[in-house]
Amino acid sequence: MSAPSLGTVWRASLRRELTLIWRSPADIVQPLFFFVVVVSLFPLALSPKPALLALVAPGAVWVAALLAVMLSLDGLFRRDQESGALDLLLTAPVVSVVPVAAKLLAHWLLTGLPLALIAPLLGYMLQLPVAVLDTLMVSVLLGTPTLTVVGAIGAALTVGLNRGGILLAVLVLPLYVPVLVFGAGVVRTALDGLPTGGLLAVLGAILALAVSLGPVAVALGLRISAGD
Amino acid sequence: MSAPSLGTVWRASLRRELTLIWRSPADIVQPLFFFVVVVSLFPLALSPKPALLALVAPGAVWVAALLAVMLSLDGLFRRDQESGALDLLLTAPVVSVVPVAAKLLAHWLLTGLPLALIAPLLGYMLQLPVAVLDTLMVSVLLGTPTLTVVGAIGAALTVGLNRGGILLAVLVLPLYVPVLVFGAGVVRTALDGLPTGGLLAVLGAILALAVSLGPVAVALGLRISAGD
Amino acid sequence: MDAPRLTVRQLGCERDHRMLFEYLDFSARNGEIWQVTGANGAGKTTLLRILVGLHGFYQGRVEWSAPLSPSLLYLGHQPGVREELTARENLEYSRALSGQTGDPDAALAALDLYGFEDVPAGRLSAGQQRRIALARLWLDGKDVWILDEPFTAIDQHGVAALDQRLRQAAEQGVLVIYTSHHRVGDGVQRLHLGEDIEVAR
Amino acid sequence: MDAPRLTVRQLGCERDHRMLFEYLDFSARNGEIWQVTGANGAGKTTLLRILVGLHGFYQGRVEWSAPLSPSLLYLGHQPGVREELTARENLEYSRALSGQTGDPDAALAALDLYGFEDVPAGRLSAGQQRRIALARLWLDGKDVWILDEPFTAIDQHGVAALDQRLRQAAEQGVLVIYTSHHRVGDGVQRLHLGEDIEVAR
Amino acid sequence: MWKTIKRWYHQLGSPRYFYRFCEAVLPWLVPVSLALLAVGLVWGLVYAPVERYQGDSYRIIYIHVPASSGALMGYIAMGVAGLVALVWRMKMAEVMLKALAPFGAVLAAVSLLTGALWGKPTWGTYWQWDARMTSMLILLFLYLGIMALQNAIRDPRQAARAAALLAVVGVINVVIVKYSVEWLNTLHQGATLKVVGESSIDASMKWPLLISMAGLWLLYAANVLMRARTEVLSRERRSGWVRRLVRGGEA
Ligand code: HEM
Ligand SMILES: Nc1ncnc2c1ncn2[C@@H]1O[C@H](COP(=O)(O)OP(=O)(O)OP(=O)(O)O)[C@@H](O)[C@H]1O
Ligand SMILES: Nc1ncnc2c1ncn2[C@@H]1O[C@H](COP(=O)(O)OP(=O)(O)OP(=O)(O)O)[C@@H](O)[C@H]1O
Ligand SMILES: [Mg+2]
Ligand SMILES: [Mg+2]
Repeated sequence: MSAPSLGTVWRASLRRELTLIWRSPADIVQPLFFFVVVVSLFPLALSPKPALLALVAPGAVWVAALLAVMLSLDGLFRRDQESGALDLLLTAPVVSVVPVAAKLLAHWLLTGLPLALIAPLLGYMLQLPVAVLDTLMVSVLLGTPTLTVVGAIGAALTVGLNRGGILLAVLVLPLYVPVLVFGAGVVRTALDGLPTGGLLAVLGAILALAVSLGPVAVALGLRISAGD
Repeated sequence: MSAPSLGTVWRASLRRELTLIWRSPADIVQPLFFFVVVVSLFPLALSPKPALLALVAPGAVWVAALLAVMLSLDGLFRRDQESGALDLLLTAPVVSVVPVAAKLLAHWLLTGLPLALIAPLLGYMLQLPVAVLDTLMVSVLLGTPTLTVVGAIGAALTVGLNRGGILLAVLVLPLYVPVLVFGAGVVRTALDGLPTGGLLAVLGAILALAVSLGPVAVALGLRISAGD
Repeated sequence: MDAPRLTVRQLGCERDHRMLFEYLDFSARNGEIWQVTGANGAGKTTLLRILVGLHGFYQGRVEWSAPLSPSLLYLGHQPGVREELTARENLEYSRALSGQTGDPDAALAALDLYGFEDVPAGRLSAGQQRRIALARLWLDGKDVWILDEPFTAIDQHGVAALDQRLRQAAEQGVLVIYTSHHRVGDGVQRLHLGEDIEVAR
Repeated sequence: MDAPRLTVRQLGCERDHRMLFEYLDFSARNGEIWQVTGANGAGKTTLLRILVGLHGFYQGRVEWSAPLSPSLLYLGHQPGVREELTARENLEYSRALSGQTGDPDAALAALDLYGFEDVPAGRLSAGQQRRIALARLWLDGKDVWILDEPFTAIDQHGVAALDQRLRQAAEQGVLVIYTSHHRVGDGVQRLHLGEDIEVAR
Repeated sequence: MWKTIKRWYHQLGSPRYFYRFCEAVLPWLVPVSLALLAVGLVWGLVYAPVERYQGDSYRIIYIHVPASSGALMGYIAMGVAGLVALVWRMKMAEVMLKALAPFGAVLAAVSLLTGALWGKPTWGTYWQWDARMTSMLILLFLYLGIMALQNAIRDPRQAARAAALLAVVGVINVVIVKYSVEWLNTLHQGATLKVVGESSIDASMKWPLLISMAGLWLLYAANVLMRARTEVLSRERRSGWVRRLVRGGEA
């Protein structure tokens, strides 16, 4: 009988996901807010001495971004699962990778991207020299999609279990290590005045890997959670 | 008709809460694991230079402890609310502060206390001098009860809302600032070789305030969430 | 006849911008059984929560002739049973919290849970879990029972036993107020919320 | 008579260390209506999820004569309606995802949702939300309908309309399989799970 | 005196009376506040003398100080309203609490922004983790938290009570924060601030400051009353007086 074209499904899914996030703006604002708050905790916990802060800044911004993305993913599939929309997606006559990818893209556009855009401001507040702020932004820009995709695998696997975010955290944080190492590493290298091209390339390669294989893994995770 | 004595309620509540946490050991292990993972992210995100690490260590351990406690609180009342046990508690013929306080104590004993016990180990891994490790432990020991109580207020207010942990984080993290400042401040002061008695006293005073007023606020928050 | 234990005057409640009920007036005495009926979403649960003091956003007056909380046995929509605890642990906790008296094991046995006392509730069926909560009705020391859908998930045999227990308690002077979609029995007062349409089930 | 669309052989499923059903055998043809019955927890939902491929842990064989997914219209226990989206947005998304054809507005109108198309579903009543999901039955392009409790939360008038729609579809060659606690109608095949006890409601 | 306060308390506690009070006050409160603000700002930004050490950049003070103090006062007012709402279950306190948050958050943001802009010429950086700045940042977070909580809870009365509890806890927290960051993070650039110490400020600079401060506070008050009025109407829309009002009658 009738099966839709991939293009139709992609467009319809993307429109839906963007509308959904748009309708509950708290979902965009809260991760951003969390990011800002966690970054601001560091100067309070360390000393506010500019020289020390600048050294810590790349790590602090990156750890905070990572936690913000991870926490925002906790609810990525929850409401779809509770409302039964997830079953709809999994029984549809298209590979579920397409709507899943649309979901991931929408999520990144409305949470990861804002994080990247605000990262330079936070870097500045942490006394990073202005010259490395663009590197910071680029690194977050290249890193957050990977965080989204990898975290979404964890979210997919834990969607049926109402354990709160901490199980997700335990699953996902170890997987975030490579992004963290290279992401913060790029900024540190820039701070030292060294060329960052190579490291950015690695970050890009990880991104490519995550973006190409990740959605398949997420879709598979959702199937497994549904009971297959 | 019949109302129970406060002592009976206190003992029955404490036994129940401890049994509950004991039966699902994941609730104890996960915050601890999260704590360890987040602390280990720092050497990866910063550079592993011992001198820098030691400077960052007090802040890193404290920020991680704070996040671990906060995330573990997300589910503090959730299952009681979903199962209806919370309504039982709120309609009981004793002030609900008593069972609430038992709950908070049990939670701290099985999450906050383990964090404090493991903190010196993590401090050592972050190259803190051995001489300040005891100060680190004492500061976490004095700080975590406050984190539990203050965070529980947020958890009580958000218990009915299935927004995931990020709303809780947004509410609670700003309230955690004083504990963070003094907690990490104590360790920094010890690192500088200065006397820490005054700061520890302040931490203790905050603790006293939180422990005396906190449970009342938590109970009130639960009432509000129930619809009163 | 003695004074009413509960007097409700001009009670109205709005939720989600919808008036659930308005100008509700009734009074109930010890020894009476009241069944609250109404369609899904009519506000039965909300009414019970107002009566026990869990829901505070309403207009009008709810008056209990004596302080409610020492007399109250409230069973909400959710049974209040934690899956991690055994049947006995659950019952003993709620017994301690509410200050009831009586033998938990006997109460559990009365509900056909003999032999299941030490099984974690999560491993029991939905009906058995509700029975753990209902076992409180077989303990002593409370004379106002407010029960939200006590018959849900209970099989026919259990429904009969429960019905008999409610009548027996009323004879001993307990005021029983419960919600249910079941037919209203003899000697039970009916309080209907919403338009009076007979809904097929 | 043509070959069966669905053949189930020796199907068994265990959940939570309990055998829900075992040695289930039946075959269903296009144009037939099947109602799955059974007590709460008997495994009705689980059976439907096995049939549509959402639940993979079972023994035995489930065979569809042609690939299922392009023909399948599945409606789960939860209606799959997101509260943040309007009725039309919800329907249009599920239409695009499943590749159905037909006019969403007409379908919504057939379910008395005319005038509610642009209201976020969260502001509609439970019954109206389920109607949004049911509106998919008034779109075209699917000939295997698997519906979990389609009559829940629907009022008498709606139940009649839905029943008629199912019969009309079957006449046009659709295979309909649904679960329900309602009485089994004429010309509907019954598949009962669990012991055959009549449960009072 | 006490009697008058008590009468006011009870009258303003009644939504209908409160609505009439708003109707009476707002028509002049808005223009007066705007006029004061305009006078203060024009005087301060254009006519007041140039500051000896900082040149023209100091003129930001005419926005910065009113905004900063407004944000602080607003939060304290929220805490008071929260306490009243929790202890005496006064409906109007809940309404006020909700109305106080948005403008307060804006003022906190303005304070941070103007402070940052001012910091560049004076301290050479837009941002320092100075005690005042840090506590204002946290104040902004607290404002946003309260708004987020109010947003997340569907029932307006429940939302208000939850926010009330959070506001009360927050006020205690603000006090400790202020104290704690001052104690431990003393980077405060005392010298620059002393330029306008208690009495050393010149009258020609002080008056425009006071005027714009009064203007901004009154504007805040007007904003709160407007928001509260809308909220009262929405909460009381079933009552007789609102129905009459909608039909074009008197409140
Ligand atoms: C983002 C950074 C800043 C924040 C958050 C901030 C915040 C505040 C606050 C809360 C007040 C107290 C208002 C009151 O007590 O009524 C204040 C007053 C004041 N600020 Fe700032 N400030 C910042 C930056 C600056 C800078 C860079 C300067 C100039 C060098 C400055 C100069 C003043 C002065 C002169 C006062 C009034 C003096 C007084 O009342 O003590 N501020 N500011
Ligand atoms: N948590 C809530 N927040 C806001 N509104 C609610 C909430 N719970 C219920 N409502 C609203 O109150 C109405 C009445 O709900 P209530 O639970 O009292 O109904 P009920 O008569 O007990 O229904 P049922 O027969 O399904 O148990 C619902 O229709 C819904 O609109
Ligand atoms: N998510 C789950 N995980 C583990 N076991 C489950 C799960 N859901 C259901 N079960 C088990 O499977 C059994 C059958 O559940 P199912 O939902 O299929 O019943 P049903 O016949 O649809 O009941 P109902 O009439 O209530 O819809 C349940 O009794 C339960 O023991
Ligand atoms: Mg109900
Ligand atoms: Mg089912």
